[in-house]
Order: sequence, then C-alpha cells, then structure tokens
Amino acid sequence: YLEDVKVQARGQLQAAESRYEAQKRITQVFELEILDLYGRLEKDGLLKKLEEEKAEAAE
Amino acid sequence: YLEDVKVQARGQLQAAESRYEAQKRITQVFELEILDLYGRLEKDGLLKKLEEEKAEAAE
Amino acid sequence: MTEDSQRNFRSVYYEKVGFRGVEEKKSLEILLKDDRLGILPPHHESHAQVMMYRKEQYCDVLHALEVVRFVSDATPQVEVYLRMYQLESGKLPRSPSFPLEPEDEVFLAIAKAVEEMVEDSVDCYWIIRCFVNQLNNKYREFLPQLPKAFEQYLNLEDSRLLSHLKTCSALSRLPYDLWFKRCFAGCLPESSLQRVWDKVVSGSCKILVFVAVEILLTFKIKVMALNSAEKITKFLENIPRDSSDAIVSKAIDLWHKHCGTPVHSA
Repeated sequence: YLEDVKVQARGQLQAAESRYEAQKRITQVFELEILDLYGRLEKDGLLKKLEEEKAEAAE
Repeated sequence: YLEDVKVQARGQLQAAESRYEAQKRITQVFELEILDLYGRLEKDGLLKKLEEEKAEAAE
Repeated sequence: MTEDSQRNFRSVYYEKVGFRGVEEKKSLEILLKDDRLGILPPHHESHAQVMMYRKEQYCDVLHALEVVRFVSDATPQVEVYLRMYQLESGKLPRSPSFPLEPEDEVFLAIAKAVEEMVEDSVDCYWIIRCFVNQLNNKYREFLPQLPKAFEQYLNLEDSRLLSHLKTCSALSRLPYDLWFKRCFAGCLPESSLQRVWDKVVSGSCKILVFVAVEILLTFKIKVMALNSAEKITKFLENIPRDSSDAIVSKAIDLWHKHCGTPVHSA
C-alpha cells in the first residue's frame, strides 16, 4: 500500500512538473515577442515618448 | 510512516503547483504587455502617417 | 566594548529575564525550517526539492518583472519584493509609477523588517510572502477586532490610563495600523520584533494587543502628561527603542496571564 501511495504521489508530481514546463514554454515565446516589440519601439526612437506617457498616465 | 510519506508528497506537490501558478501569472502579465506594446506601435504608426499627410497637404 | 562582549552581555541579560538567549536571533530562520509558515514541509528529504521549486519560482517571477521593465538594477530590494508579490497575486499595476496603495505600504514596512533579519534574498521573499499571506488570510477577521481588545485589556490593567486616552479623544486615533497591520514593523527594533512575530507566526495575533498595552503601561507617566491626541499618537509612533526588549517580555507575561499558556509558547 505504501508503494501505491508513493507511485501515485510521483505521478501527481510529474503532472505538475509537466504543466509547469508547458506554461514556461509559452512564457518564453511571449518574452521573445516582448523583446522584439521593445526593439521596434526603440528603433523608431519612440521609447522615450512611451516612458513619458507611462509617467503621465500615473499622475 | 505512511502518513509521513503522504505529508511529504503533499508538500512537494504544493510547491510544484505554486511554481506553476506563478508561471501562469507571468503569462498573463506578458500578454497584457504585448497588447499594450502593439497598441503603442499602432498609435505611433498612425500618428506618423497623419503627419506625413499633413505635410503633403501643405506642399 | 567588543562585539563579542556585547553579545555575552545580551545573552546574560536575556537569561536573567528568563529568555532563551542568543538563539532568539535565529528564531525566524528556525520557523522557516519548521514549516510553521508553510514554506518548507517538515521532512528533510523533500526539503532540497521543495527549496529548488521555491528558488525557481523566485527567479521566474523576478526575471518576468525585468522583461516587462517593471524593476531594474536600481529598484530598491524591498520594492522588488513588493512587485513580485503583486505579480503573484495578480495585482501588478499597469505602471511602476502608479501611486502605492495603503496595503502596499504595509507590505514594504514588513519587508524592510524581514530584510534586516534574513540574509538570503530567496528565503527573505518567501518569509515576507508567507507572513503577509497569513495576515491577509488567517487573521483577516481578527485584526479589525484588536483595537477593541486593546481597550478591554487596558481597562483591566489600568483604567485611569484608558480614561485619560478617552478624555483626550486619543483612543480612536492611536497608531493601530502600525501596531496591528504592520505588526510593529518600524516601531520595535529587530530583536524585539522577532520575539513578537514568533508568536504571531505560531498562531497568536493577540500578542499584538498585549505589546500595545505594555507600551502604554511602560510610558504611562509620559502619556498621562500629554494632553492632546496628536501628541500622544506622535509619541507612541516613535517610542524609545532601548526599552523594547523589556516591553516585549512583559507583554508575553501579560499574554500568559490573560490567555493561559498556549501549547506553542513553551
């Protein structure tokens, strides 16, 4: 019975691990997208404006 | 001893789940950031176009 | 006096007044390993793996904040902890320059105090996170009742002092947020604070009431001499730090007197 419990626990842990890995891959794709978008904004020399707007929005 | 194994497994599972939940939150934040950055790029693109049109009309 | 002889003096002093001595300083770290905050399960074999999960989660969240440019190398460490906590609870604002909410200020005060007690930043974040979660979840309903309990126990201990506070209309304006929301973070020095938080973490938020009552009793003469709510509050927010160890010791006695001897306080 003890072995059963151990096997079951290991299974649950593995499921949680693989959910995490899947989610992390999504995050990594998004991260690349964000870096790319920031790059484009910077290239256009508009980042400064963006930051000004962000600061204004906070006021 | 069986109880020990169960408690230990539960602790590990909770930690794994928590790591997964954090990753999900990160995905949400990244998603919002991407939408926001696209919005700003589009706005800047439109603004540029508008200015170009204005300049043309003035010629 | 060298650092060593100071420590000896301290531990001798602690023994005299009946406390465990220099080990007190480590108590929060012991709590961490003890699982009373639920950070680590109470089994050593799984500690390594759980700690790895905790560390990875910390790194994931921190990195994410850097990606969206919410924190940078210049961001103060306690603010980094705040942003991490906000992200994890789905409360990250749209911009880092938005004004902070009162609950954020509470978080920062607690984070500053924990930062002084715990060196490792991963441990530090997890302790803050769990402590704040405990206040927000387990104690959510109790904390608003503490000012009333404070009034009751002060009445039992010194009704004249209570009358004086009422006469000055000071009772409703005492620093309750500092006492009960921030759990004395920024009010008591680190060593005294640890002994109070040790009790809070172990399940008694009522200790906060007795610390507040002891502060009033300790500074009775001073408080009785002040006759405006504003002056009284201002004084209580900035009490002299050198008396805090004695205050906490007396508060724990008072707690035992009124609430018996809870099992975890031995």
